[in-house]
Amino acid sequence: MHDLVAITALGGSEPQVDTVGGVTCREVPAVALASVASRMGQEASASKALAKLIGAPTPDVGQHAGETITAFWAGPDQWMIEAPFETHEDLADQVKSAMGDTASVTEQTDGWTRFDLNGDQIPAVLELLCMLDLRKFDAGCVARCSIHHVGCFVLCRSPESCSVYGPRSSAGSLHHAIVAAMRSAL
Amino acid sequence: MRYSGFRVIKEALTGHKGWKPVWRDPEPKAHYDIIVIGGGGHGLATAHYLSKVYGQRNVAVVEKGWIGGGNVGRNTTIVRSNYMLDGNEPFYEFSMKLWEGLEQDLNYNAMMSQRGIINLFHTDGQRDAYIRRGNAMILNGADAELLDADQVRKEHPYLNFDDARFPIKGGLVQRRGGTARHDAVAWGYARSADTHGVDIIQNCEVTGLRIENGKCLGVETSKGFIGANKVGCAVAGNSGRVMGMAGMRMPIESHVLQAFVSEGLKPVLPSVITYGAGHFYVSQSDKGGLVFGGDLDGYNTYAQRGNLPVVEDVCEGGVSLMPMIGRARLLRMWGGVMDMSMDGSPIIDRTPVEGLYFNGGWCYGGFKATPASGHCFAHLLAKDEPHPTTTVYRLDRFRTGRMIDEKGVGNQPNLH
Amino acid sequence: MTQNNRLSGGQIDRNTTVNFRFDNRSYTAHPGDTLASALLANDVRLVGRSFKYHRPRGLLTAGSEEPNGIVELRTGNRQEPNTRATTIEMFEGLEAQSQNRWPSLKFDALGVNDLFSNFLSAGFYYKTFMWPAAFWEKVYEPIIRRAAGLGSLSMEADPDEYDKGFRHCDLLIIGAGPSGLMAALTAGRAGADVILADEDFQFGGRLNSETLSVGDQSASDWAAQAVAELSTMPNVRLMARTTVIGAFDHGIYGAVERTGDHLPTLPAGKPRQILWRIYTKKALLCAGATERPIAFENNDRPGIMMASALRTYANRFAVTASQRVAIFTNNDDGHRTAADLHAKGVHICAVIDVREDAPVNYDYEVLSGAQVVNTKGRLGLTFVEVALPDGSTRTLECGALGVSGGWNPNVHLTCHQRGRPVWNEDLAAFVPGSNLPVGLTVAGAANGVMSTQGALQSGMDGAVEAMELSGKLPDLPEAEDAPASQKPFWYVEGCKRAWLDQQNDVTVKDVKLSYQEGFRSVEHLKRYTTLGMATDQGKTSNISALAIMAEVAGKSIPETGTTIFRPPYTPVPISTFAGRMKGQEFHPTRLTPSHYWAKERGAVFVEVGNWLRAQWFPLPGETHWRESVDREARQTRASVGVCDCTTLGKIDVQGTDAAAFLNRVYANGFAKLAVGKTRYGLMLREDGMAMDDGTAARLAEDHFVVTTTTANAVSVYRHMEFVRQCLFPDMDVQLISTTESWAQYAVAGPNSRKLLQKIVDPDFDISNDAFPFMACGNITVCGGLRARLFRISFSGELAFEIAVPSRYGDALMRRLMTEGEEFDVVPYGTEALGVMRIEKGHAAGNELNGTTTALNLGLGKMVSKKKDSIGSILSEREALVEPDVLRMVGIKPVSSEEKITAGGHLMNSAGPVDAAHDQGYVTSAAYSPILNSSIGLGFLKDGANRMGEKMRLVSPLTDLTVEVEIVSAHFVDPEGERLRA
Amino acid sequence: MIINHPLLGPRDSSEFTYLGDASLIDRPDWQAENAAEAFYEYGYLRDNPAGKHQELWFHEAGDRSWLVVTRDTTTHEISKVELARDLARARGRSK
Repeated sequence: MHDLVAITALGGSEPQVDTVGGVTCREVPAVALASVASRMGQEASASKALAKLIGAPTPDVGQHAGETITAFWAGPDQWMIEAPFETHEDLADQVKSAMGDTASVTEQTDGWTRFDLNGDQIPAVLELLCMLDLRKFDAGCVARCSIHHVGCFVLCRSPESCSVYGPRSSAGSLHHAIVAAMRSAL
Repeated sequence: MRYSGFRVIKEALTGHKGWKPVWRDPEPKAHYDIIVIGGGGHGLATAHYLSKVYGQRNVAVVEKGWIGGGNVGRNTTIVRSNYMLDGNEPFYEFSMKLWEGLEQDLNYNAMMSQRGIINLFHTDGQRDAYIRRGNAMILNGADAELLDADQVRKEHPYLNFDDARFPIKGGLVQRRGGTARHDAVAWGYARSADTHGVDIIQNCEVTGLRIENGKCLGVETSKGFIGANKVGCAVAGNSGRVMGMAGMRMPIESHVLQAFVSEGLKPVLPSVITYGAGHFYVSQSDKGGLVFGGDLDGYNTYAQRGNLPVVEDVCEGGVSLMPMIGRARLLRMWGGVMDMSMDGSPIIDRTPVEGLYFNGGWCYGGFKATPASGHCFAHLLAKDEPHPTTTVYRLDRFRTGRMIDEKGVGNQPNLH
Repeated sequence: MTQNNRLSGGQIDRNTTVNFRFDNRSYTAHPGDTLASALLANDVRLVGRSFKYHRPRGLLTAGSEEPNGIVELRTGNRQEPNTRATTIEMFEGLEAQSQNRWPSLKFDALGVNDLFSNFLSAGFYYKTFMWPAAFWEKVYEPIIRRAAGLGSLSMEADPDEYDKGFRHCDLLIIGAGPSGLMAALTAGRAGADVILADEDFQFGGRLNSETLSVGDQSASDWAAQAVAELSTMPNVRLMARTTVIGAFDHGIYGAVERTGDHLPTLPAGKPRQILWRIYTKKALLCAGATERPIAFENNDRPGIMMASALRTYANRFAVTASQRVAIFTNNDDGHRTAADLHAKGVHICAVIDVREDAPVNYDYEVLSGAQVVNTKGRLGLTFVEVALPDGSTRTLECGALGVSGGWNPNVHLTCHQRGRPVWNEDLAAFVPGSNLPVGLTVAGAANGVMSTQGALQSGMDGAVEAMELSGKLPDLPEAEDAPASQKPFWYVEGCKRAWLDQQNDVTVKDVKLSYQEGFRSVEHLKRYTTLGMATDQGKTSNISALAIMAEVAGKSIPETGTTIFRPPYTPVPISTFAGRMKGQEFHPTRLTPSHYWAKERGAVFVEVGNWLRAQWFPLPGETHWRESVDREARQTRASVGVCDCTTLGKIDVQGTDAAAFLNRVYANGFAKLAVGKTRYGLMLREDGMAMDDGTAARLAEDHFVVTTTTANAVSVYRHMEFVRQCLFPDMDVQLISTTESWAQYAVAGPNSRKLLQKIVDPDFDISNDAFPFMACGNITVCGGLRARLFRISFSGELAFEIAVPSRYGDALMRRLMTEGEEFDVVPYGTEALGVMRIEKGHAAGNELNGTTTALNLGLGKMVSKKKDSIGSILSEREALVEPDVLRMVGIKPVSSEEKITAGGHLMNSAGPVDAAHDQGYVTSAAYSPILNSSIGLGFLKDGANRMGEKMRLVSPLTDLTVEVEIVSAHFVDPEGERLRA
Repeated sequence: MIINHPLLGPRDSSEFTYLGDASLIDRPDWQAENAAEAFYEYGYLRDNPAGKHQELWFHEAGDRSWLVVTRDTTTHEISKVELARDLARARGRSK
């Protein structure tokens, strides 16, 4: 086992947590990510392999699905795979072996930083951040969008819980935007 | 009628009864030596120089709406000659010199105000490019000054020096740059051209170009056919439409550029200021409004209006650069349609059709070019050869690879 | 001071008294007041000065159309110029100042302009100030500028926060008057997803200003009840204090919610205003109508107001502008004002009605067929002179005159996409035309339906139509449904100084002069006279001026033209459009994986796009940046240095056609690159100019990692997707950015391999034989961490780039520093990086400036002619391959004491120094600590054949001329022996 | 503006980056005899119509699809949105 110590995207040794008026924003570093893109002409078999990997039907446009290993739609015939970091640090290798030649797989774990929002007034926060139509953004939905000029994925996990993925290098700006919106809206 | 302070006083004392229309409202003749399509700044300036400098008296300007209603009436009024490339700087400096004598030439006060323009830079790379540009300006006989951050701060202490995401490192100044009262430029040229016998025909839309055997014989208009020996097209913004009538595809796209004015404020800005780290430039008008703008909306359009994302982008730049304008209110927004050319530089040239001449592709630099554009287009129309400062503004330069690309963004018009 | 002009009733909270100051005098008011109503309550009629003549100005209206009552609100860095007193919601401690006057509002020195007004006619400045020529700039203009403007800015940064947000709805209802409320009730009860927005702090619109009843309730009670019901509906969102400012493409509306303007101070973290982008399926404009004035001689004195405004002040705010009021009207509505005021105990001097058949009244005098021909009162109205039909005149003593010239529908938003309103002869007003923004319909007074009953019906119909509702509809309450009678009447014959645009001082006379001088198009009129250009955007003046122009021209109004409106509906603070994107938050900040470590080391950072990169790492005792940079470069070349190059774009290219794809994208060949090898790649734009350069490493047969420059990471990715999706859609290739995933460090210098060998796990042999120049591969470091290693060099030294997952980047950098101590390892920043790349003659951003070809860059041979690649054909155009095209060269001063300046131009050693003799320019310059000399890169005509030539480098801008020698761009190790070591 | 993405539904145009006329899909054959002239016209000449315009937009802040949008340049009305890849194939482009 190597002896290098990781830091979170916000630069801490522990994830940052902020709570404002009943909504909590939590930095989540403990997630491994890999992207999957079907090879030309292999879309069907890739989809099948992916479904098997996540133990659920391959998510459709704008959806996410899965249990321990989950997948969310990222583009035409492209998905992002999420799994716990502890157990899946080598997620890209695991996914590649599951997908075989049906798809291109790329490690994305540290390309992204994740903030989870929990609470009952998430829409009031999100409407200050991104242009998603929150009326139609139910559990299971995912969308890529821009938050204060930072390109993000937003996942709705339940009415009281969502995840925001942003590029790791912009974690500070993204975090600032989210917390400012929480203070403004709540 | 000659305008003067004396005249103003005399009229004031006699109930202003003596003022005459600034231009006549003639019916079109059957035939002219030269017809200029487009009663905007460039078309009217062309008519002025044709009649006054090049002795052409049988000239008409045809305008589909009211004169001065195109981009000369909807720009941010900036006059400057701070270009970098050999093709551009001599032409714009020629224009600057014409601006400097414009009021006397026209007997009309277009309120040319040489209060200076500063282009700010925020990185070493930008600084190097501005040094190259400033040197090119001086080598072409124009004026330029380089200021470091402290000097900028001294002249513009209200800029954001404390909390800037992209700190100001200095600026390139052209003291002779400034602004002019845009509508008055059109009116002054119209008045002078009219005085010299040019027919200015408003509400006369060109609906076709009569071309036979490769030669242009005149224009079909909403007021009937008007014959001409030569037809000059100066309709920037609509060049695609009008030249399309001659069956020509142009190296031009039409895009909208929005502009904004604030409510009137007591004087705050001493000069024109251009932000180097965002899309924002601004000056203050004689009436006190902050006149500002930024980038194109970015999509092809002929609609003289834009959308919110660009409004926001411009204001984000503005408040970042000068946070003290934040509580000033934006009063009005509007859009002008630009001829965006493939290298960001204009075209003044003959066309493959004999007797048909083209002036366009001004991107958003058309206003400051108005005098030189008119002068040089008049030269081309009168003498059938390009004015020395416009020999490079060729229509075929893209075929031969002689682009004049100040920004270096290539053949994508919305990036220029 | 007591509130002498308070009446009974009203919708103010009399139980609470608040204090405010105007022009440094203290007054009291009640919650529910506006600053305007509070001033009137305290008998303050004079509130400002006009723009040009500095005429005394009082309030004209009670709404956002106000041209006169504009003040500087608040103090210090929150000072807010040109704020309409009619829209300022009263709060405790409010402070306001009048503006555009000196030394005081009552005595304004520039009031002298008024005496010379005859000389200051429309457009006078175009005709004079030209002699002598130099005087305009030096004398005249400065005087004009000093007099310009209205309110003043504090010149301090705006301290408040602003938010921007997004809302979606099926139906946006703009305006919560009778039609808007009824539309909201109709759509809301049917379950539609509705947003109801109104600029006022209280919903109800004119219902709050009237004594009418709706159903069996008073109008304001009905409005309150409707609001109460709407607020219980989960599908309806009520947005008060929210002005819909613009109708943009495809049903997007801009709206400004003033969340904090009514508060004495903002709570921490809360915004002053929010800019909402409202995405709608349908929108219903229920914006009501604006009363228009009648022009007559001296119609601009404080106390002369719109009749409906007097009514609003009386009924809603329980205030009268004076105890003695006269009304001047051409329609029935003016009489309603008289009746309401009378009922509140205000003395009505007379109602002056231009109509012969004016309705009679027994409570006060009605002068039928009469006109106001003049007024008196320097700082406020004292007398009104009335011409009676029999030719006699009568003088009325009054402190306020209510004027009603009819109503203009508020069609503004219908024009925002350049739709033109149409003239309605019956109403004598413009109503919305047919070319409305898609999805927008209009109801109520905004659509020319002027009665209350009509507005309710119209609002309901509008909702039904927009939402395609069927089934049971709400019962419509009974309300006033009187036919509106009026006689079009724009101005009193013979008047001269009769104001149209009261803020900009445009009079009837100016309109006539404009016509006389040929400015006859409406647009010419506006531009020549400045009509409608003031802060009120001509809401009360444009139509009257147009009507007068029509009359002068002897044409009908439709023949004369229409005038359209542009966004925003009312002026919006620039800060509101900026939102949070200002100061440090203007753009997101991107931090490199070694950022926190670099900060600990005291690095100086520089903005590179949105990235912050370490520029250099000063050591104690170093006083000038050059000392640090020279040390970093020297030490790297002497031993080993480490630089964070994570910011370079990285794109994962996979698929069976990956190699074929890169072969198209790069000008040079990639098809035959071996697995485990890296190659330098030059990317051209289709126009043949160099777009970007970088490397592509082949990690597997079907897997490449492409690097881009930091600046072009986004545009190169977009370009590659264009090539993939639009040009070669059947290629099996997949792209994804991995820039952020990997912390990537350049480890450069003769000891770089030795340093890396200490951290690379022993399974991996990185000796020169096993891992030669341009090798690449997956490895592990520090006991098993997955990593990538590339043997590439930007500095020209033996060098590697090593990448680990970003979260370990910080730890890896620290490890490299500790393991490197024995080699005297040095971290270096972008400055030393730049020095070394110039020494090595590598082109970078300054050279890849978008106008340079591969040939210019000395890379012409890289452009393969044996394959199809982007840009190859157009790079061959005649002017791009002429013999004397610019070529990249090295430049050094003949005397090593001298300095090369980037941006300088190259001139022959003798001959003129001017643009015509320009030979080229310098793109990059640096001091080379290895060569002990300033050096530069640049482009020179026919440069490849001019090695050794002596030239002059001139920079007149920085007052510099230096004798230089043209040399190879490869100053250091031109044979490339070091990087292969 | 709102672009009705064929996969994602209505999205604000600010999420997209504009390129230009969809004729940029029709890249000429590099080996054709008149390749120089064809590439010049492809690179530089535009119909620039006042009316319906087929144009390329990239969903930069979205799914990274290139779209071909048919939009009226006088009214901004969008009548059709297609995946550029589909259109490119339909126009005969392959590898």
